[in-house]
Amino acid sequence: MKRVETVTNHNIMSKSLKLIIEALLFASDRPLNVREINACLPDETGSKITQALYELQTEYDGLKRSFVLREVAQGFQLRTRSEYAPYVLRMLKTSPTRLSRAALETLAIIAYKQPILRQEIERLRGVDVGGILRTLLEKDLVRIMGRKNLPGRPLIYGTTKKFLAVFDLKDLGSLPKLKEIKEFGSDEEETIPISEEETQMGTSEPKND
Amino acid sequence: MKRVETVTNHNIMSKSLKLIIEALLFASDRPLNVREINACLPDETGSKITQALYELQTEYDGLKRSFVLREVAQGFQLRTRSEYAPYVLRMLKTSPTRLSRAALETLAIIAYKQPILRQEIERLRGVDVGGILRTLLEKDLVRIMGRKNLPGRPLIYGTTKKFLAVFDLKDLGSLPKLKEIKEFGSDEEETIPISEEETQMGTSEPKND
Amino acid sequence: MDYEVKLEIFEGPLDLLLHLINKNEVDIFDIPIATITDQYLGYLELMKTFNINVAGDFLVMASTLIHIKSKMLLPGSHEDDEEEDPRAEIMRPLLEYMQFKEMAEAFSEREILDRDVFARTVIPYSQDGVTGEEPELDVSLFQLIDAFKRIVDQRLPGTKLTVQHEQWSVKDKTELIIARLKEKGAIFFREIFSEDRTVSEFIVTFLALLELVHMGLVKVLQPTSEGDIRLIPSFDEKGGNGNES
Repeated sequence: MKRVETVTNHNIMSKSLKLIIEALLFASDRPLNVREINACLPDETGSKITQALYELQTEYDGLKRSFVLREVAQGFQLRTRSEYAPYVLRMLKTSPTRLSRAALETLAIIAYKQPILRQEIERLRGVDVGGILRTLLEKDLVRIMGRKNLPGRPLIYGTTKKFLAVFDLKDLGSLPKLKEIKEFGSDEEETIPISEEETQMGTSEPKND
Repeated sequence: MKRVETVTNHNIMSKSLKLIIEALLFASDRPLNVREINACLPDETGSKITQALYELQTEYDGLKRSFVLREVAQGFQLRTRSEYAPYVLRMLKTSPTRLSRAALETLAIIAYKQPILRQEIERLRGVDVGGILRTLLEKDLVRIMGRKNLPGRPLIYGTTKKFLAVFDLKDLGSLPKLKEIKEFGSDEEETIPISEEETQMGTSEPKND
Repeated sequence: MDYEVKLEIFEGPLDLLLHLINKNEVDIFDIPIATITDQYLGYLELMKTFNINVAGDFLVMASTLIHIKSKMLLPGSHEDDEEEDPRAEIMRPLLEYMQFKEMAEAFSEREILDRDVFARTVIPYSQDGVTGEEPELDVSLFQLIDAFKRIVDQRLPGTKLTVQHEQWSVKDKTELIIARLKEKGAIFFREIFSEDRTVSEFIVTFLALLELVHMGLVKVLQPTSEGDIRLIPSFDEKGGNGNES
């Protein structure tokens, strides 16, 4: 809690702007971007909205609430902090989002190599990916982008907006950088960390080693 | 029974208890009552949960946020304050609309079988599709392509440009062929539990961007 | 050769190869091809012993390995700078595969929606203008109409449903329902009819409710199929009609 002092007109305005934006985020079940928020607040400018969003972000962090404001899928979304996941899962009585290791690997290939053909994915993974592709399409993590002008007109795959939202990514540009192949040494163990936490959380991904 | 815990301990407990409850209320799509919250926190007592709920209520009022904790018939629910309703309604009006399963099935038939007559759609779906067709026409996903030279000059249906945009398709040729869909096969290992949320957000909802 | 192969289900030949390389703690840039090939084939044998169907992909890799191994045995072929190391044929795909495996790990460590973090799951308002085709209701329109019929039968037994001169407009009744919801937060379905005296008034009240449901301002809940239908404001009960200051 910092300043309260002089309540200038500007302060009142920006305070209410923040609260209006908070209300919008609060009432939305999907990330909202600045343009969408602006559509609800035609008298405001995009930059003022952006500023208010970042202020809200700082504010929630400062208030140490159970939720935070994340920038995902080119928009903003309120989300619970991860430490509350066990309780929320109990409340929702659902199993958490789960993807098998194979599905995650396939997704990673598509994310980095999109637009990509199925045969390229299969070359990289060394196995058939039909079933996995279907799962990813069904879960709306992967989409068909079109067809390639090749014999048989094969389908081209890419990731969806939901992929960004699910994996807490602002946009495709914020995907972690792919390591240069040269950088790979023999110290395998260090380059592929396995999270302990995940094992505790009971995710279904089988580890192979 | 009087409180046995020391005050400090109690304070720490109730602070984190409050935040857990906040996370539960935040992530729930319906009011939660004390019993339901208690089911997620079996180590707590009902009266401590009730107390935490009222403390949260006071806290939000004090913080003057855009949302409040309301006690409604079925329990407690986080809601935006009424003064933000006009903005929220504006936002919700521009939200992507969901398509029902029936509408989606009908749309799929039209997409794949176009040009198609209503009676053919009804033969495939086994039910009257008048209402759904109207919805799809209103949503500009389906259009009337003309009339068939048959007794009664029945209308011929097909999909629109907007259909392509909504489903992120470059052209109709980009629709996966039925044969290709079959080729995806079903991978036994890939039957991943899907959370409720995802079922809602999943493929049955067209993206509008 | 003394080695132990855990009978695991590998995702594919690359997955198995990578496992063998890690297990033997060898350099991926200098794979002891004979050892790895033997172990690879040993694993396939084991799979066969356990009657596990060996996918074609595994067999293709087996022949690739054998081919590389034989090339390596040719004198001078891997010493010669002019010629590429035969092992490059598997090294490149292995490196690429490792890259994506690592990324997959990185993905799985992120704060995944609906696993680690949760967003609001707001009950969506029904927005489309005309149709009742996709109502976001917890109760079907039929159930609602049925309940309405029951109340009419109960309250006005034997009355014919004839429409008389209308004293009440739908707008009046809409405001009344909103006022009640504001006051009480949630009310029973039958309560909204408690002051209705005539069939037409009933109908107007009912139409008002349908209107409110349609606008997404009221949510209809029926906890059990026998239970009383309840109405709750689907927005803040202090507002609801959305045009207060």
